[in-house]
Amino acid sequence: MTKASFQPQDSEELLPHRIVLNVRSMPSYAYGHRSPIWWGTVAFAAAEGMGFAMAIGVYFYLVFINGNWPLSAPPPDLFWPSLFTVVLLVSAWPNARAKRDGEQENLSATRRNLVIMSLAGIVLLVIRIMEFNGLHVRWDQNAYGSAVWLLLGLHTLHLLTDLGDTVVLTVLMFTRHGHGKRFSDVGDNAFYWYFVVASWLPIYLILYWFPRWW
Amino acid sequence: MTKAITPHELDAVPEVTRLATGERGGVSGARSEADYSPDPKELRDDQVDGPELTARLAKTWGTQKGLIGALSTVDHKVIGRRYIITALFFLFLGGLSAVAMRLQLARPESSLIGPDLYNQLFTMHGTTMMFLFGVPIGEAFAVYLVPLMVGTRNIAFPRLNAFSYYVYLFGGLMIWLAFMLNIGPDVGWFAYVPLSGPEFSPGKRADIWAQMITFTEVAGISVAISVIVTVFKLRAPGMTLDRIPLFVWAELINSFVIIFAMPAVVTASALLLMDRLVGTHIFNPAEGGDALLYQHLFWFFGHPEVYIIFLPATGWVSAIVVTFARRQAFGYIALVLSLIATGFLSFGLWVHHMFTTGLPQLGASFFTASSMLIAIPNGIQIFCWIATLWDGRPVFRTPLLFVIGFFFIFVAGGLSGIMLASVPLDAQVHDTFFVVAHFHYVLIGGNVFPLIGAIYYWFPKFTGRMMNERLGKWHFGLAFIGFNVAFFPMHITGLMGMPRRVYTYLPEMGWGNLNMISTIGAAVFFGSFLLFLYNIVTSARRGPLAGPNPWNAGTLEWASASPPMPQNFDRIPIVTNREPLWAHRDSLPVAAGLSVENREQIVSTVTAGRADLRESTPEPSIWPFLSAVAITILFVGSMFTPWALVWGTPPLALALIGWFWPKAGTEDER
Amino acid sequence: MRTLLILPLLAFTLAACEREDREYRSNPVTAESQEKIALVPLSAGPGGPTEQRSGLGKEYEENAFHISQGQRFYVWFNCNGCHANGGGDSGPALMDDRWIYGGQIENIVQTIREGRPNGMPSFRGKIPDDQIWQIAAYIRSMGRNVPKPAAPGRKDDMSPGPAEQRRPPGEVIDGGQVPPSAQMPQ
Amino acid sequence: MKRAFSILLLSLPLAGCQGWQSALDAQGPSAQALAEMFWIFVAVLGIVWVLTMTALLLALRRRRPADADPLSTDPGTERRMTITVSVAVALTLVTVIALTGLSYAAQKVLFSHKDGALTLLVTGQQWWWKITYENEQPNLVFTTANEIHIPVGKPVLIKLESADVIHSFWVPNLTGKMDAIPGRQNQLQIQADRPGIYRAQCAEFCGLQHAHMGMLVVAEPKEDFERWRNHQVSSAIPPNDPERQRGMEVFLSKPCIMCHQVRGTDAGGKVAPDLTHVGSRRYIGAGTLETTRGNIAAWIIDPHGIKPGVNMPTIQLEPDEVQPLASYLEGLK
Repeated sequence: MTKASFQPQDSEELLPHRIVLNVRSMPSYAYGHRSPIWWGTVAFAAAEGMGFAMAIGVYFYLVFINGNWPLSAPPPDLFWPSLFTVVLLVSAWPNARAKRDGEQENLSATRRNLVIMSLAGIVLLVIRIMEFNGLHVRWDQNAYGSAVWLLLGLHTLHLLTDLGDTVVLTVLMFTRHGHGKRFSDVGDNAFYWYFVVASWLPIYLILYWFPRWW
Repeated sequence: MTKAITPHELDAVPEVTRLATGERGGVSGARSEADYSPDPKELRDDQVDGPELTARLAKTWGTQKGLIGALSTVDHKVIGRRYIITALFFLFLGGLSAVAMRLQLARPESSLIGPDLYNQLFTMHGTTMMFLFGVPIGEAFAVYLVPLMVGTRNIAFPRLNAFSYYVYLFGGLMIWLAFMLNIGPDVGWFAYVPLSGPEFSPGKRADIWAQMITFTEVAGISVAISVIVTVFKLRAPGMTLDRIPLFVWAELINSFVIIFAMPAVVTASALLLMDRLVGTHIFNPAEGGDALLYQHLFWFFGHPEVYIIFLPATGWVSAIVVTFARRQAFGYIALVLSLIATGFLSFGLWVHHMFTTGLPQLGASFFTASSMLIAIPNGIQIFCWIATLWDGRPVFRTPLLFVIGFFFIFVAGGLSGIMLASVPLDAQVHDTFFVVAHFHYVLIGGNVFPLIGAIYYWFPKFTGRMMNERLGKWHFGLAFIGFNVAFFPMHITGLMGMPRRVYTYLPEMGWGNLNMISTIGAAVFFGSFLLFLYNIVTSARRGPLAGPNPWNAGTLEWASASPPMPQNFDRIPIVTNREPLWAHRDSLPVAAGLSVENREQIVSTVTAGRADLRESTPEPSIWPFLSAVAITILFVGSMFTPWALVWGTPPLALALIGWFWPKAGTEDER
Repeated sequence: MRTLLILPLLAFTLAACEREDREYRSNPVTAESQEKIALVPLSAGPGGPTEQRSGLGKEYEENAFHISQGQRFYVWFNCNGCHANGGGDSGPALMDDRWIYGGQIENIVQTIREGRPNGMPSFRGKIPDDQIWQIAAYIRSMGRNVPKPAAPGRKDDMSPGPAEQRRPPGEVIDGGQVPPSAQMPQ
Repeated sequence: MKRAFSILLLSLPLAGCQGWQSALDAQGPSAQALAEMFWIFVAVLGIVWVLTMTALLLALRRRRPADADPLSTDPGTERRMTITVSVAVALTLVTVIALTGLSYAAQKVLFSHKDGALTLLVTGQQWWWKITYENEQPNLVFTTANEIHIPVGKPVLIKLESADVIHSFWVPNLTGKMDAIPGRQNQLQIQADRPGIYRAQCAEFCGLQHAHMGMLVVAEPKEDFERWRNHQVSSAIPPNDPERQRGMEVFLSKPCIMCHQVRGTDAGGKVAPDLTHVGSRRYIGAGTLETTRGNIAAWIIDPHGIKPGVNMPTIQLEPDEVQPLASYLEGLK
């Protein structure tokens, strides 16, 4: 019952050290899954992906409850969202280059790629505004409208976040901070953009094609 | 103090050997060689030793003095300590509200507390216990202990971690401040629509509840991600997957459950806010919405939530059982697998909270089966712990007493849970005091008892002083008796027909005596916590000094000083066994070569735990705090006008840019 | 440090908003409120008409619970039978800024209590005084003449348009035209 | 004191078996099945608990020598413990499967609806129950509140709807509960085997007065039930004594008529309980007060003192109006 029964180490001091490994020569950063930040980005993408899954779940639950769909509104226009999808898919190419050039620590190419990505984000944002105009339903009209605005709004939020991230990173790359670990950040930003692209594709089908097929 | 390495020890850590001999995995590319060669002027920990090394590292890793310094700190121990104290503070507030409710229910038709206040009280009680205590306390212990246990110097993403603490704190303060201003939510911790919807909950009360969810969700997910990455990437070299302490496993799986469960509740609360504030119709049946959708979303989170509260407790129990049984854990693999199974299964049970909503019977039956099935992984854990104790030499100190209390209470609660899993039985006892009794057995038995054990256990690590053992035993006795006297009779009041969430009942119902007993028990239970508080305060000041490892435990946190220095370890330990301190009794194998002047720590590979990088971790910064302030303004503002999303964003964006903007010469994080 | 925390808390509590009170037991219990108000801001002589307000109006129209109860009673007592959702039908609109008999809450209370020519019945003795005040407070919220945080959100019903809380704050112009629809007895 | 306490504790398990709102005092076939199943679960799970705790207590003996290395394990012990734990897990699995099977069987019996002798539409409202007896003959359809009469031995189908928020219909003595959810209709079948008065209470939190949202289910022989029904269908009998006539005048001249209906008079409000036969009901205020003249008067004078937040307003009455009004209402048998 007393401390004695623990075979105490008696000493109030820490164990002495015995060096068995020297990490002096290890690199101070890396790319992809070797870097903690990559795992952080993946985890955030997982949580946000779960958010998307929930929102999509809500949409289909409402379809299931109502039977007829869309509720008292014509299906949304196709032109702008399709344009959006095309631009978004095309943007995957400069994105891939941004990641590659970043890993090769090519500063000028990375700068160019980031500027392109920022512009692409802004163009997409403009198209997105047109997209909202062509929904033919307001969020406060009925549950269908609410679900549509929910999904589109959620994706726009991610678009905005990544655009902000890209712009800040672009600015950084043009300052004296454009070296070393920044290149790793470019890679993570590119990864996040893939998430924005990947999460859009199901939403595009659900919002614009599903009501036509249903 | 440093000793040369022997070939024998190298065999024990083959991965380390390979690293030490210069093998390097990963991408090869056009990276400049300059990154590999360290700055020759920089002082490294293979150049200094002893007290000088300790002092220099402490200076590098320390928290600055003053208010700004305190708000800028990124030390996981400082943040973790605040997290734990804040969560315990909310536990106390939740307990106070419970005592108020028990006083009201002690007699039939009591006019002590009216229905309006009572509804606010039970909402605050549930919300506080679940969101402001239950989830955060597990994460708080993870923030403090996981980096120590995996043998690193700071949590991954320490600024995110600091940010999450402030968000959590502000969210909790917001809802309690609102309660004091008579804007406390009064719709229950579940806030079912339509009662919490725009038509039946006028004013801001339900908005406060829903927005508090947003706060805790942001905080909860942020910590969960930090913990996951800490466990994945910051483990001490040599800590392979099967050498991870059970506590760390529990926190890891808990963090995964949080990441996948929390988005559901934030979806529910965000949709509720949208319905309430901008007029969407998601939950409005007249316009194509549905009230039950809310329940699906809420319980898709709400059931995993129970395990979010319970999983960290399994970690506490495992740690305490192993240390006090003086034997390594029996069935380590089985314990880890059953933790994982619990995590997965917890997502397949949510409908058992909705058995009385008239869902199709076939679907309901499926959830009966899955709900009963979760008894299996939990059973495995219980049996493995008992087996560990069986073959051990139990030392009956307060932590172990509370764990024994946990067995008695939690198993009873788990078994009454099996009754609730049955659709027909649930139809009788659902939403009665039987359920109240059940989940208090599960949650207090499954979380609070292990928690108190954990506090007695780790208190010397946190403060450097032991807690009073005599008071601890009194505390256990009072808590155990008080708890059972308070909650056992509720099984019977429930079966006698007393529904939950009633502020009073008629004298002719015959529930008076049982309720009076419950109230007396609740008072005793609450009293035991006052004793606990007294013990904490006096022990923290005058308790006997504890050495680094007062319990002679086996895991790495006991290899640091009590309380730990800011750098945790002077050199990063190398792990060759699940219980490193039991395996290395005379000296600790360590890795050297990290900077003494910069905040460097070792990044290792995910499965093999092989040292891979020496990455620097962020310096203290005020920006996470400012970002938390900005996001609080945005969240609170958006309850009053959607335009807050517009004018609230620039300050937040500025704060975030300040956060991520690199300081000259040092590196940062996401 | 601790006092620093307590002080703002105390200040907050003292300034606690009345907006969220749920005053279901009107006090004094049975008396009819006495308010002296004018229909239009015109009077013989300088200085405008003499008015006497009890302050009860503010208590009702700034309180979310009262407004919400008013919304309930508005339907229960069939106000929507003539005034629809506030847009007016056989009775005049209630959500615009024109108020024939005055648009302050005291005017509306009086209108409900006394009735008005061309179809508005008197509800004196039919609706208890505090419920009249609640209904009047709700009617004030239709043109968003009440604070936004107290105004109701959407109902769990067919949606006629943006809910009261989302309407732009309105003005009150006393002395309007009786709409053609209300001129002839229905 | 101590003894009184232990007696109380001992009497606890027994107390649950009786009561007019008790799940264990089963008065109908499905409540009976549920109660039996409950006791089976209690027995099985109780044994599991006792066994586990015994194992725990036995495990607390010190078997390891004081100087043993905590990392050392004895292969023999290890193997025996593995076998024991595996057996325990297997037994748990068997228990769980058995209980699941039992649960399915009971579920099938419970939710297979027989043809009902009677169909009721019960609408939950904040905070009372509106009850409509449906019938193919329109003259047998009527609406009442907070008190259901059913014929003994006959299954009765209850359709559940809600007028505002979610409520839950629960008569523990007869069967399990079912929610009333806005925008949906749920169904439930109840049956009483013995005549008696069983209390029901809303079981889903529904706002301020969730605690006072009760209802009575009166099970009576078929003849009594028929008599009751034929009376409920009829309009209120006009009062013939002067005091009650005065009460009726008061009733009709006061706000009462805005919400309440008394068939056969001008009072036609539909948003509050139908009072046509309120005097024949055992309780007023949704199971809150027994129907006596004094209670009716108290309820009218200060409803918020009894049921704070109820939608019944406090109305302006002269002192000499209260008594006649209460008499009038009490007389509405």
